[in-house]
Amino acid sequence: MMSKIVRTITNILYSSILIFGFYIIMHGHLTPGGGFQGGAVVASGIALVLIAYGYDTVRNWFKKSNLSFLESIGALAFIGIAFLGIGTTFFYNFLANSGGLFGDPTVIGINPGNLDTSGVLPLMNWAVGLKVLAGLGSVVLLMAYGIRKGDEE
Amino acid sequence: MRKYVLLAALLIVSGFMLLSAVDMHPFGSPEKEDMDKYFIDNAQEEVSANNVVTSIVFDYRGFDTLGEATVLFTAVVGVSLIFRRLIK
Amino acid sequence: MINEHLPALVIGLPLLAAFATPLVSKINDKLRNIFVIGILGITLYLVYSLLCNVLNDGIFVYVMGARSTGLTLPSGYKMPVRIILEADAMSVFMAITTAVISLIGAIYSWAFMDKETGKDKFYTLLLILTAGMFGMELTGDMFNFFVFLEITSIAACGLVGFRITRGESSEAAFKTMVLYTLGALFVLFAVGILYGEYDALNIATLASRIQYTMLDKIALGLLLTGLAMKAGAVPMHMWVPDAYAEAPAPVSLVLVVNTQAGLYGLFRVLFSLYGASLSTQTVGWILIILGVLSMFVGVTMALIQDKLKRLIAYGAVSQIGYMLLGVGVGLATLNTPALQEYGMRAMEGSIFHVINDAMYKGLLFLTAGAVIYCTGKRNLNEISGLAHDMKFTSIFFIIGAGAIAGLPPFNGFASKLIIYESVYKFNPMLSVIAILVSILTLAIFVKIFQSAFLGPKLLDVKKEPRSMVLAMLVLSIIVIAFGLFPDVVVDKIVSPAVNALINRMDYITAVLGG
Amino acid sequence: MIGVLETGTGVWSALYWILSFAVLFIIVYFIYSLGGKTVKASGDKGKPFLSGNEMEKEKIHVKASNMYWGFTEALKSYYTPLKGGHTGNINDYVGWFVLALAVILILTGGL
Amino acid sequence: MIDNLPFIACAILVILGLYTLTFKRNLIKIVIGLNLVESGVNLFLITLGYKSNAVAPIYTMAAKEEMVLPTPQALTLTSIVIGLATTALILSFTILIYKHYKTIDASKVRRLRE
Repeated sequence: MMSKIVRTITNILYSSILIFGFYIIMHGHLTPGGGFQGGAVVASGIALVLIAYGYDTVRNWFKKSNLSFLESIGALAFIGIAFLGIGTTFFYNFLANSGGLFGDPTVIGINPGNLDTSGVLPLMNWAVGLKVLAGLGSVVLLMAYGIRKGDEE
Repeated sequence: MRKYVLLAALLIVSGFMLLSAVDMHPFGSPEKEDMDKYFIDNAQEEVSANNVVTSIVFDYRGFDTLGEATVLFTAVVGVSLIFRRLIK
Repeated sequence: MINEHLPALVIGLPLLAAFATPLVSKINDKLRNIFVIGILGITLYLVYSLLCNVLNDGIFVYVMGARSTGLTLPSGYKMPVRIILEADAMSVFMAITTAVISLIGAIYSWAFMDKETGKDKFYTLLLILTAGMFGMELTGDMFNFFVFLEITSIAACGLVGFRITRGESSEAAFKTMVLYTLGALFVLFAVGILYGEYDALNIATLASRIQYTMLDKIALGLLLTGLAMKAGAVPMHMWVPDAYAEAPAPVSLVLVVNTQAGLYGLFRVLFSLYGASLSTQTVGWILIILGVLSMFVGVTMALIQDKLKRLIAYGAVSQIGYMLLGVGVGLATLNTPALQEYGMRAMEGSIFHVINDAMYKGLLFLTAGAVIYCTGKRNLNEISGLAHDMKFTSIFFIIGAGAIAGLPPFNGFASKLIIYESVYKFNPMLSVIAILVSILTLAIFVKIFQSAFLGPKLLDVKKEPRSMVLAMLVLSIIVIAFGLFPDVVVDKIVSPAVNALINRMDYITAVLGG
Repeated sequence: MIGVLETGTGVWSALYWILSFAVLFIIVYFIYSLGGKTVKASGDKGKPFLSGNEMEKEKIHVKASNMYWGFTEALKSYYTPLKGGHTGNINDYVGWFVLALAVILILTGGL
Repeated sequence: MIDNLPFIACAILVILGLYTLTFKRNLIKIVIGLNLVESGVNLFLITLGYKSNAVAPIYTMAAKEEMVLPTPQALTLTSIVIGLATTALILSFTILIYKHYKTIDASKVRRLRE
């Protein structure tokens, strides 16, 4: 439980950190970044809230069981997308240039970039981003819980 | 005694490390770059993504990324295993 | 359809199951156990069909994410750019060992882990460890090898530290983790050196381009040390007794295969990546010296132990030495006519010893786990006369001890006999040392048998549960069968594996074409 | 012939080994059966003779740490440095690793 | 020699990490030493792919056509995440060791010896 200044600034910053992280995840196939980086940014937001408000308060906001559930879902989505391509090969990018979801062909060479391209990459970015934010967030929460458990004894 | 032996070993290892650093190709001009040239030239047609690094991470070397996600998953499971409650 | 995706499925199925296990175990515990055992059974079947494929029609190449499974070279390019799984006879030999052992470990865990909490995480880590070992053994890409090395390290250390109420297990897990990570980082450094030189990560491509410059020598030294540490060779063996003794028994069983996966990586780097280009005399003698040191130090340290599993773990170190010795002899004679004369035999003996070692040492760890489960004591001084109550376990222990000491007619004798005879032609002194170490091994297991199973009945013990007896029974049946018909195993899977290691050109042309 | 393993210099067959062992066992048992059946190993005769005095069970059992005492005592000069090497200290573990790395680098580096 | 200064810096980082691992007795410092080695290796990887006056391999609004090698960046991303996972697990073990032993001095955390 930090001072009021920290908590106020956290309230202001938290939403923008989340939005920035999700932006990085969403534009992973066009701009620098991707699922891991964006997930790490969001997890840093969770860590900031944890530091500002202390473990006891935050424990009621993010349930560890929900986070681990989310992480399993993300991992399953990732490997599931990989398995979907097994009609051709494992990890085959079956959506690229197919005209369907994220299936537009991109302009060869330097271009402003089109969000609706590059096949399964955005989906994988989302799966990995979900997984990473859940994983890192639960690691931070678990470590806080472990240290507290040491203090109680 | 132990200290000096270990220092000597460290010196030898560091000598070989520095030797490898000096023997490496001059900084900023890789000698062979055919694989990376393939990526830079063909990534846009094959994966249709502007970000070559992302297309390598998720398409060309996607299996590594699966392993990487598995490592993170494993670490989280291990941490939650360590800090589990002993009574149900 | 399913046949052409076998290597990917062998790695992907346990991973998928591992990600699903936390969700499944929310439903029901028994369902979770059945799910895990079923998945491992299916994986064993897949590995078996992969083995049949590879033995029938040569090296199996699988390209991740290409337009067709066999498309190693993209259009107009002379080098592979994607990750390639390359399964030759050696890989599938290791993979079948891994599959059998992890299935038996899962069966054993059903009763052994019954009282513990956190079983869902235990089974998740077990599946991930199995998948990581499959990845290490089937991949054909250096960086991918490093990734799977790290997966096995993290999963293994999480399992070693399972008993969080004991400070010793956390200590063992910490030490093991530090050493594993350090070794893996040096492997990564070597991979970086090779990439910077040749701009390739595929093992076959690197092998076709390698010139054995100074940088390659440094990379060889880093790879050799890191993987020898993973395999638990003296003097980097100190984590082995800690980890094996503190882990739960099924985990010790799987850790045995994990160290052998590190050994496989060592052989793959030496034979397929560098092959004849390196100075085989020097590196062969390095392996031989490591092996002799491991044999002797391991067995003599085992002689003075009082903890049951710690004693068996030091015995495990000395068994790793036999494999290093045989393969070292094979490597030292790689470019000479002596290879056909006895070097091949030595490698056959030590590769045969790998699977034997996994079986009988697994059996011994399982019996030790049964003793600890039934008596609750880890120290040999506190237990006595267990043969009065635990009849099955004592019989299984006799079988395992006879096998590890190289007594006929068990399987340890067959492989050790080949090693003795072929190494004797290379250098008689080494063979004498090997026989002496075998005698000392018998001595240390006589010590366990006398003090734990014989003697007056001091304490009343529980009966061993059925699933543990089943797991031990399967392993001892395998031990006896391999002992009775060693020639079948050697002809069917061992000598193809040795040929796959020695014929480096086949490994390269399978990826790069003619 | 199944069950016969070529070992390079000779052959090894576990089945023949078991067969010969069975034959030997039969011969030995025949000789054993020729012996007199007068001694009844029951009652006091069955007990181990510990120089006449009774001991409780704990004393009879040889503890594991007491076994091979002579061996370890005779090889004290070998075991003392060996035990000294196995300090449970993580720094020493890494130190051994670095030492082995240095030696192997020198050997493979061809210096 | 002098133009290879970045490689030499990576090697020096690795050596510093090894020194920390060998001579520091605090478990937290040992973890820091591991991270030093890992940072050195990651820097080494990322340095391998650099090309003089080239841009990042991303075609969105790129400045010019010549680009640095993309593969080392992907490898470094992977190995960074792996190192993060390793560090998390080791630090958790350190917390547990401190709870059981009430110390993080490596010369006192040695119940398993010989």
